[in-house]
Amino acid sequence: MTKKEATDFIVSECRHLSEMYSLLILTPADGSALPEILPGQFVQVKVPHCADVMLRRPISINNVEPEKNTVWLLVRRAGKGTDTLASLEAGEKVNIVLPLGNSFSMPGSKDAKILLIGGGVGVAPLLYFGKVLKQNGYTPEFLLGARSGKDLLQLELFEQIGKVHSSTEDGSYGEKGLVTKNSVLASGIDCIYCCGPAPMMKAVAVEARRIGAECEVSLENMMACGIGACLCCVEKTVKGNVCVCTEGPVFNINKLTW
Amino acid sequence: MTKKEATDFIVSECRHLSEMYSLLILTPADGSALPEILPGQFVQVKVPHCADVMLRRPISINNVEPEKNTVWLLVRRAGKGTDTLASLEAGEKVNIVLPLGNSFSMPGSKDAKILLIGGGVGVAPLLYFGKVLKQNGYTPEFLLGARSGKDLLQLELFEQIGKVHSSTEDGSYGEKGLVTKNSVLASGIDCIYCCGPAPMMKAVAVEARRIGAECEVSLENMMACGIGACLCCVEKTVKGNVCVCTEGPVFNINKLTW
Amino acid sequence: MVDLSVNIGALKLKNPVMTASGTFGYGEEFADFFDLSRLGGYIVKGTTLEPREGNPYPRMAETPSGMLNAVGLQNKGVDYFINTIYPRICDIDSQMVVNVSGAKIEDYVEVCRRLSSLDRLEAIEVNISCPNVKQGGMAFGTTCEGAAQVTKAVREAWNRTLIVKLSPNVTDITEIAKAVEAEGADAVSLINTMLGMAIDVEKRKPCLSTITGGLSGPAVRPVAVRMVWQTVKAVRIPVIGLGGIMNGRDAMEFILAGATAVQVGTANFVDPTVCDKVVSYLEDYCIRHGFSSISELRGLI
Amino acid sequence: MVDLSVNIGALKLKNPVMTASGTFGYGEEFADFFDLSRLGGYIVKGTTLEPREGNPYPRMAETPSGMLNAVGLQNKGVDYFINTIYPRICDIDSQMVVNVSGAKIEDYVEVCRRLSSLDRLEAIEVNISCPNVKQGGMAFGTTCEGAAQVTKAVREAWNRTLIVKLSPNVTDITEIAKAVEAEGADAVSLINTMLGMAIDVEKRKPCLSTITGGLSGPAVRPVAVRMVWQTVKAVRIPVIGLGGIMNGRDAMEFILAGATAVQVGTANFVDPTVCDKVVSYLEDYCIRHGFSSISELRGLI
Repeated sequence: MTKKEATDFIVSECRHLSEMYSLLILTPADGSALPEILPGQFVQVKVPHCADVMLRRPISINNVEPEKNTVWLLVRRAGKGTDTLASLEAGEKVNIVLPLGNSFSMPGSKDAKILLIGGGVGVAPLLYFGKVLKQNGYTPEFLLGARSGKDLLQLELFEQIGKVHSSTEDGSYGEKGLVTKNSVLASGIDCIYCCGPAPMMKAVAVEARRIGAECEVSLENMMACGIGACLCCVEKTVKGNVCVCTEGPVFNINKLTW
Repeated sequence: MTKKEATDFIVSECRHLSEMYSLLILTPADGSALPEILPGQFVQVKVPHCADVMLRRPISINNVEPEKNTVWLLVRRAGKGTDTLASLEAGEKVNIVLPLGNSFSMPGSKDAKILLIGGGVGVAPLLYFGKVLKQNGYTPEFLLGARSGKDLLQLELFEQIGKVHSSTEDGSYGEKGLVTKNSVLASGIDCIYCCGPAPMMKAVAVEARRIGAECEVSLENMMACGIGACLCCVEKTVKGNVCVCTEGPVFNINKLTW
Repeated sequence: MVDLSVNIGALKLKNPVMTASGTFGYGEEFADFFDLSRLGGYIVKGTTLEPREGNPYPRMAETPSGMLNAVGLQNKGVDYFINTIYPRICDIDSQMVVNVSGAKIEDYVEVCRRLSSLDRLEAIEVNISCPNVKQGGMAFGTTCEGAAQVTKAVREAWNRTLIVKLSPNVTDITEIAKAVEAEGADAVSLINTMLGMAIDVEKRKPCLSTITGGLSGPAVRPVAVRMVWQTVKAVRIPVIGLGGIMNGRDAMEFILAGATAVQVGTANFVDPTVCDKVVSYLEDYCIRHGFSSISELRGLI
Repeated sequence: MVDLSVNIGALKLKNPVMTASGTFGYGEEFADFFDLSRLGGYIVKGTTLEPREGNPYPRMAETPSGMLNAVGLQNKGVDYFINTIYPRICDIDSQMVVNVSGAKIEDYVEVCRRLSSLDRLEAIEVNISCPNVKQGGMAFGTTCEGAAQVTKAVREAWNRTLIVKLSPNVTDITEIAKAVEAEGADAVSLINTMLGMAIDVEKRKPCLSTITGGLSGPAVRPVAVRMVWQTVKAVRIPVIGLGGIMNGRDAMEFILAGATAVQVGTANFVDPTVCDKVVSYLEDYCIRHGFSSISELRGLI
């Protein structure tokens, strides 16, 4: 397993995708090479100069650009900590612990029909995973869900990787309704990888079982340490309570008690 | 007494006078007129976005420019709070409670020989007081002390108001030694106004008594509220413990137990 | 229109927001900043039989999300309060509560006796939990016997609303609360400050002249909310919650834990207008969540 | 060259910096971040006789300068530790200390008996102060009788260094410390977490599945420093200080208050390399202030 490290990063760019979402593009401050990062892994970011925020914030890895030595973090404003992160400016320094957690497992066969399902900020890890799948000769497709069309993030980037299906609650883009009702699920999917709000992932898990597809989900439990020391982020599994930060964040739904 | 207010100010300029000192020039964010501010009064500044700094920081008023509706604060980096304040950038917003405390009292007669003695950041209130004295037909002179010549702050501004004497410990500017040994004190001073480190003010008080001059000093006790509610900033006086924030910061040395 | 009014025994408050003793002076210090009639009540600083000089400077140290203080009940004594201060502040359109402190039980009793002459004073808060005085103070507040003795004696001398302010520096605050309830207290307020200490490592000296002092501020809020929640389940009298309330959200945390009213303390030092904002927040919260009265939210977890 | 070594009973530490139980896993979780041999000692997580699943999620909430946790002693039990974990970590060139927890006194004793087979284990820390378990835990730690009983029983089953970890949720921690000293404890460590609580006011639900949990972090440091200072004056055995140490300065605060060693806890979550930095700070401090050994600074206020 790659050695974990606590490294100072420099914000090379902070793109405000919407009032809720920002994309942070970061590179190691000392110019050192990024460690190997697997799709599905996450980082723990120390929030700089922010009163009342002591603990790091776990953020999943949205993309890695080896050629530029940068890592992308998609930040959703959910409180003081993430607000501060989403408001960082180019040139600012942040300390990051990485790489953390396990990763999505590769599909059994190259010609498996693969669907990556994302909702809200949950699309973040799927971009990087989709890119890696494609690089390895797989043909991933995406199903992205959101409340409304304008909430669909990084669409153009996903489209560069594979076919994109989408569902919006108000029908303003793609099919109307929840992702679990999207027609693509009826097209004989073999492997599903899902990241999003817990209710959505649970609904996807049910659907996956129904259509007999393999299914992995990426959980976002609250964390303190991110390295398996505090035992705060546990999820109940068939093996009992396990740390999402070390045994996860990616779990095969058969390991969960959903 | 002027009504106190808690007002948002905008930093119109932050001049870094040295690695230890910055000058903040602030104006009310909503464009409202500054309240009447007397020389010797201070403000309580809420330190923005700074972890571990909850309480406001008391800063004496260095200057007021009615024509520009700005107030000057001379900030000495003495910890996290003042570091953050000294590093503010133009355009940033800070909440300030003002005007606080009493003020220097005017000399009895216009032809009194007046000496304003300042050390370190203690020179701050003397600039504004000197300006007001001059405007009212007095002829203030200044005695500024520092470790070395480069630590003497705002010299040119003081010189625009009145004659400036100085003492530096290394003799690199003005007379060598402590302010209490400066020859100007032998020139028949009637009124002394002093602000600086406690040991210096105590030495000046002794000297004032020796030469029979009236003497007021401005104290810098640690404070929480700044408005006489918490009773934390007390100084022992002939009347017992009194709040420096309301009965002071300016005291006639005869009121103190020095 | 939301009903924010609450009752503490016979004491009627227009809203649950009060100011904590020793953090709001006599109210008048804050008159420049907001309309004091917005307050449910204001608790004036600890008053003793004789004038007290308090402890030597330094009396304060900032700590992470908190502050230590060792003021030591500096005040000019009950007679000065009655003759000089009360006339100045008795017209404020809000409930005045005097915090009564003492070193001996007889002192508490005598202060109450003298305060009885003030017709606009409907309630007192008896402080048996001040950590910054050598005798009395917290000593009474850390045993059921001591707390009961003071309450019993004061109850006989004071027939209007009696609030007893409890110390958090105990193993089981519910036992102390039950003891003062049994002696006739109309309400309990908690928590007073936690005994703490800070050291200047460069000087190798304590930060306070008294070495130890009282810790307040948001740092202690989780302990305060827990103690309020436990006490509400242990007694039938109203519980007034305080400890690190910095904004309306924090105040609501105490109300949801079961507090009938709250006191804002240290926050007054950080933002002299905070109490006004807390009242607005509570009203907005009720509207936003569809409650017609603040009482419906009490203990709603 | 500065001498940072200290002794806790017969236990020799190369420096006073240890890691607090439950915040450093089994040490190996931090091996990527710094050389573990830099540690004076590492205290592995609370170990019980039987495996424990701990409490349901959510188990953690962030509070001002602190965090609440309600892990509830999740661990795989003493036999798993002995057979699987100990062999993996016993070669770390630092003093290993196992934190022993239990619901019944017999459980504490049996865990100690089994741990006696580990020849590289020179010390245990007995946890009589966990606020997150229904039986035992803090119940033992909040009365002199309970604390004495556990200590007495464990003392008979464990002849190497015995540290007892005390709860801050008491009226007078020095009484508890004296009680465990009288039963043969070689040292006391304090403070464990303070019982606290937080509420999500928008959801009107407690933040923790257990409602209450243990508060740790810099918020509690002033209380911890005060209790260490009081305890050092009350007992003759060494006192290990912990509670909100985030950096070397904070560690020095405890040493100046009289602590022989310190434990870094919550800070490990914020900066996994913090312990390494604390050791460096202590050495630099001694040089900067002209002390040849850390022991000269102990209690120097």
